Amino acid sequence: MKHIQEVLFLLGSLGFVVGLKMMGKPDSARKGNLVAAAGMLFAVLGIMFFKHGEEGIHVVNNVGLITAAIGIGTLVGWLMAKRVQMTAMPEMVSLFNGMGGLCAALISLLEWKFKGDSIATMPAGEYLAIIAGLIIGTVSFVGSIVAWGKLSGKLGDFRFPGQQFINIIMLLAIVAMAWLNFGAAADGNMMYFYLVIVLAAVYGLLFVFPIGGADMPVVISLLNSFTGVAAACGGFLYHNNVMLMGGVLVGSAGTILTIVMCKAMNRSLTNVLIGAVGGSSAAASSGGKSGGSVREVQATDVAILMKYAQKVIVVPGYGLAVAQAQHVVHELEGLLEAEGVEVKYAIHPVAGRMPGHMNVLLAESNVSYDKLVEMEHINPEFATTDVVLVVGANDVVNPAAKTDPSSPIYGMPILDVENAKQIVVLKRSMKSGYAGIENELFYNSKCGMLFGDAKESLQKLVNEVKTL
Amino acid sequence: MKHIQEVLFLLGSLGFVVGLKMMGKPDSARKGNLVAAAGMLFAVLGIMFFKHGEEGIHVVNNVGLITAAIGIGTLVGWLMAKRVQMTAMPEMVSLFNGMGGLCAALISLLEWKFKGDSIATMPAGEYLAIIAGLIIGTVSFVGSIVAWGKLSGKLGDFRFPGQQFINIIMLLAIVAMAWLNFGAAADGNMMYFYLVIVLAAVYGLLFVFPIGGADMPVVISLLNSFTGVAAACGGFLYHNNVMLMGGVLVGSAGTILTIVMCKAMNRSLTNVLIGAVGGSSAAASSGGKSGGSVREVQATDVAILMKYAQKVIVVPGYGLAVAQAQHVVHELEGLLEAEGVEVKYAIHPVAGRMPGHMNVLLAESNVSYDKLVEMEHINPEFATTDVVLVVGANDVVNPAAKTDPSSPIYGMPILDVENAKQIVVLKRSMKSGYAGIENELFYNSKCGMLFGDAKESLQKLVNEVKTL
Amino acid sequence: MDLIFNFIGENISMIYLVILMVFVGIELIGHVPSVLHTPLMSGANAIHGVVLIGAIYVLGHAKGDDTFSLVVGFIGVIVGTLNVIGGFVVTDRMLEMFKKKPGKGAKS
Amino acid sequence: MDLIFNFIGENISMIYLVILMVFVGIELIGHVPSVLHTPLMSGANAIHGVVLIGAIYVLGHAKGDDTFSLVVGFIGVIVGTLNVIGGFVVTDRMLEMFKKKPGKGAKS
Ligand SMILES: NC(=O)c1ccc[n+]([C@@H]2O[C@H](COP(=O)([O-])OP(=O)(O)OC[C@H]3O[C@@H](n4cnc5c(N)ncnc54)[C@H](OP(=O)(O)O)[C@@H]3O)[C@@H](O)[C@H]2O)c1
Ligand SMILES: NC(=O)c1ccc[n+]([C@@H]2O[C@H](COP(=O)([O-])OP(=O)(O)OC[C@H]3O[C@@H](n4cnc5c(N)ncnc54)[C@H](OP(=O)(O)O)[C@@H]3O)[C@@H](O)[C@H]2O)c1
Repeated sequence: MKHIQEVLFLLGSLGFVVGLKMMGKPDSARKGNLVAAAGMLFAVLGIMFFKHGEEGIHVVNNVGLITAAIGIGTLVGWLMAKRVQMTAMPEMVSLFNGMGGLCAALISLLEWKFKGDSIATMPAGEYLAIIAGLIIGTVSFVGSIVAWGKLSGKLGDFRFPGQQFINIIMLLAIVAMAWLNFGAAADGNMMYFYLVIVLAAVYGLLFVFPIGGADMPVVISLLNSFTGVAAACGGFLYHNNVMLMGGVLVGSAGTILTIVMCKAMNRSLTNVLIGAVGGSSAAASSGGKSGGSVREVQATDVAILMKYAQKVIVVPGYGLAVAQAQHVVHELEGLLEAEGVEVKYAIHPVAGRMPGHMNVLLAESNVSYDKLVEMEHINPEFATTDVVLVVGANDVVNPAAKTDPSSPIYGMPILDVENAKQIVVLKRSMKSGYAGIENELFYNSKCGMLFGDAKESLQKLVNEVKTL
Repeated sequence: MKHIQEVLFLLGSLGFVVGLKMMGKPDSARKGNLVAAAGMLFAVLGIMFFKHGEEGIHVVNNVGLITAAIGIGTLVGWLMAKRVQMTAMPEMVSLFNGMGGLCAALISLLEWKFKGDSIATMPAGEYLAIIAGLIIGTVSFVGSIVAWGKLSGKLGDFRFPGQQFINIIMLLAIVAMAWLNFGAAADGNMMYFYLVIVLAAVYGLLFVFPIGGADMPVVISLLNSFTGVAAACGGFLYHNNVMLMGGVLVGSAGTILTIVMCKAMNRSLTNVLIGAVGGSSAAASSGGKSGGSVREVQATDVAILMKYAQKVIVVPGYGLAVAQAQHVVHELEGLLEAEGVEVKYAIHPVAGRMPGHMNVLLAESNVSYDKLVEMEHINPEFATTDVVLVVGANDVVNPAAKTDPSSPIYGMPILDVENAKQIVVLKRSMKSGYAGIENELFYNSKCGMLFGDAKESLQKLVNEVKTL
Repeated sequence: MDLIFNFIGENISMIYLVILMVFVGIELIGHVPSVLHTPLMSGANAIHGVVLIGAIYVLGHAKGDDTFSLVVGFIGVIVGTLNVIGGFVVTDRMLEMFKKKPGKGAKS
Repeated sequence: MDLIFNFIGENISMIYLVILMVFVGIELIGHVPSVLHTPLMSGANAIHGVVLIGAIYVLGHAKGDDTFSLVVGFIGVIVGTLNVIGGFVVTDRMLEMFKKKPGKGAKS
């Protein structure tokens, strides 16, 4: 039974691959997550209890300490993950991602210390794995914490002139320090090593800070794949296949996922990172400057309109998530259906702040899955729709994407709500959405604005429909 | 530069994976084939000229002999591949596949001889690789040759009672002999080794012989993946990564391809292998027994019908390939288009005898790619079509697939030609097609039969359209 | 050049693994419906928690009197576990919402 | 049991390679339009011609006075080359026919 550890690691790697594959299909997704978790369990058992040694297989040192640490981590992680609000999940993912990055950096730190005198004779590959794990782990850690802070509203945007230039300089500086360290460390000079850590941390800050809060999901996905690469470095260092496999798998899958997310917003990754759009969203108080005038409507009117409609389509957006209005909208849907009105939801692929945001949100309130219709399928239906209720959505219904080539969202596919007979928009003000641009739709003669927090407005509608 | 061979093998493996991926998209398919071929070149260069040895890197022994053999193989292979008729390509693939199987078997044979006295101390894994390569290679070789003989009409079908049972016994016998051989060979007893070879060859015969000639493409695809596995055994034996990668890749891709091919015919792999349908195709002279009567038509009438039609859809089938009528049908298409008739081709996924058979065939005669319409897209169009010209197709237009649950093709999607105003079928007799079953369509009152070889009939139609 | 060839030669099987795994990752994600992208990101996040294995390894090899290493390793194992457990639990919660039989809207 | 564990332990990196490659093969073929199945089969046929490497290896290690091995090896290299060259050329000829820009009909 000498090779039991290898077999457990093999099972672990298999669990990751098969689990991720299963997560790619709605039917098997949840089981896939469990399969991946089982893979992790195998890997942990393998490393703790089946260490190869001269006297055969035994348990690692400090097993009590390790068990205690795992216990603490499990308890805290479990509670955090169970307690978090559905809408706060993206920042939670970011936080956990940061923990992984920190873990990778700490490993490199200790490994460097352990190597001690043998640094001078270290093969280049090994040094590369240690230092890359350190740098990438640190960037991922600091970057994820910043992203978490931004998403949970603790940190604002922050831009400075020449930021791209500075970032490139920073990167070069990190590489230079890492290079110098290789030579210097052999003489016991640790200065460059510490410099690498500090510079990587600063780079993580500078890299994520200027990007608009709304672009954070993309950034998190990218940092996710960074952490994967950092884990792979560890796997390479220890010739540990399960770390290598898991890390590389996440590194590659995460990168593809990032690209796919950008594509769905009709933007390139560089565009997101340089922050051409995202950054301006905070400063977008330019609303209301447009030529035409908007028509404000009252909840009572909207309630009548909907109650006597044949077909109503709800267009949920980021505002629905902010207002936590998913339950009220479901209640409204039930009332209308009871009156014989056909109600559907139009799901734009990038509505909200993460892909599938609206599905997740509405599923939470038990909206039936087949009422959620994807963009391509619902677009032809607007022409036969009496009322479109736009709840906290903005960019995804902005006709500028089709008509104005100078618009930053030009070319992004949108929901053709202007084909419907009546449009009602629920939002708090005339402020713009994520892309920070005007929306002509609000000045459309068919369009009425119901100002106020989405949850409150919907609650009013519910009450009106009930009492009518 | 000690590791140049490894690097070349790595490039080779990459070439295979990337090449196969590119072959999966119509735009890049041809380049993908070249990429895979380049990978092969790297692998060959690596093994011949960059052998690791005690005195560094050098050329293998017998390099003159090897070069000569490669020269002969290249010349013969090139000529055969260039000369072969488009319609004879499946049997050519089968023949080349058999060569690969033979090669794998010969390697195992020699390796066994080289091992000589060290057989007694051989690790189980190594023995497994040698003997599996021998068995699978032999089965693949013999089976491919039989498939080739059948497809090129040199060999007929041959069935015997209890064939499944005998096949299983054979398999068990092979495993038993291989097991006994492991013990016996150490004492210099080679009897079991030879028995393994003979039994594997017989198994290859018995396995493929009873399967109907028309099912050969599926069998070839399966034998293809067998050869891949045999190559992988060699890779395992020599710790040669490029052989391992290439072999496993083909083994897995080939298996999936086989399953996909069966699915497209609405049959399971076991069903194909046991030969439930294929075998009866030869004995299918039961045609003409059906109740109704058929209406025979003349070329002149059909020509008039088509010339004054608005829209004609051609349904090509296996008979078009047999008659080599792809050029004439293209000529007819040109004449009709010149008369203002809209002409399209309806491509059923399993028309002919291999997937994509019709595309390949019609592309050969330069039919424009966007005139070839796949089943799902063309089916709704039949209702607005004046004349459907069924050229040597039978099963793919058999309504029994939809109406008769007892039919062997029940459940297979078919082309809904009976929705058209007029149907004309070009075939030589009332004989059935591949599935060996009656076709109600021929007795449909809208359907006329133009008997004769497809090429001759089409030529007549061309002449008539010209002179009309 | 020599350095690179040596590096490749010495780590050849890891390089194969890395390349193949990159392919697997790309192929797995390339064909996934967009609805699942967020849970998938979260699931991938949990999987890279495998870095925990490395933390256990270093803590498991630290000497009993090397307090610095013990403390750093201890923290490493805690944060690694946070990544793993938090990641899988959050993903499970997200996917729980897809439990209903997906209808027409779930396609593509 | 011990035998199996030992086998796995000793050949662990090859086993990883095999498993990953199986995944790659499945994923690559699973999403291919049916039109390309025949050329793909032919292309795969050419790729397993890599068995030629093994034939070159054995012939390249045969002793100069071992006629039997030289003859068998020689035949092995010839048939292996047939597989490779014939396979790639036939595939190329098949794919040549797809050179036109694929239109609507090529999808799905
Ligand atoms: N899904 C993704 O993966 C992803 C990732 C990153 C970026 N994005 C981007 O995010 C945007 C998504 O478009 P979207 O239409 O969903 O959102 P949006 O364009 O950001 O608009 C959201 C609107 O909701 C309103 N709102 C905010 N809080 C509200 C509340 N409590 N009650 C009512 N209304 C509220 C805001 O207006 P008021 O302030 O006036 O209320 C705002 O105009 C796209 O531009 C997309 O490219 C998407
Ligand atoms: N594509 C694949 O991958 C694949 C693989 C294996 C099996 N199959 C099976 O093959 C069948 C394909 O259907 P299909 O409709 O294309 O073909 P089919 O059902 O086999 O019918 C072909 C017809 O062509 C006629 N024919 C033969 N030679 C001819 C000639 N020289 N001139 C005119 N007609 C000629 C034959 O009738 P006469 O003898 O009366 O002329 C025969 O009825 C399906 O059952 C499918 O499942 C397909």
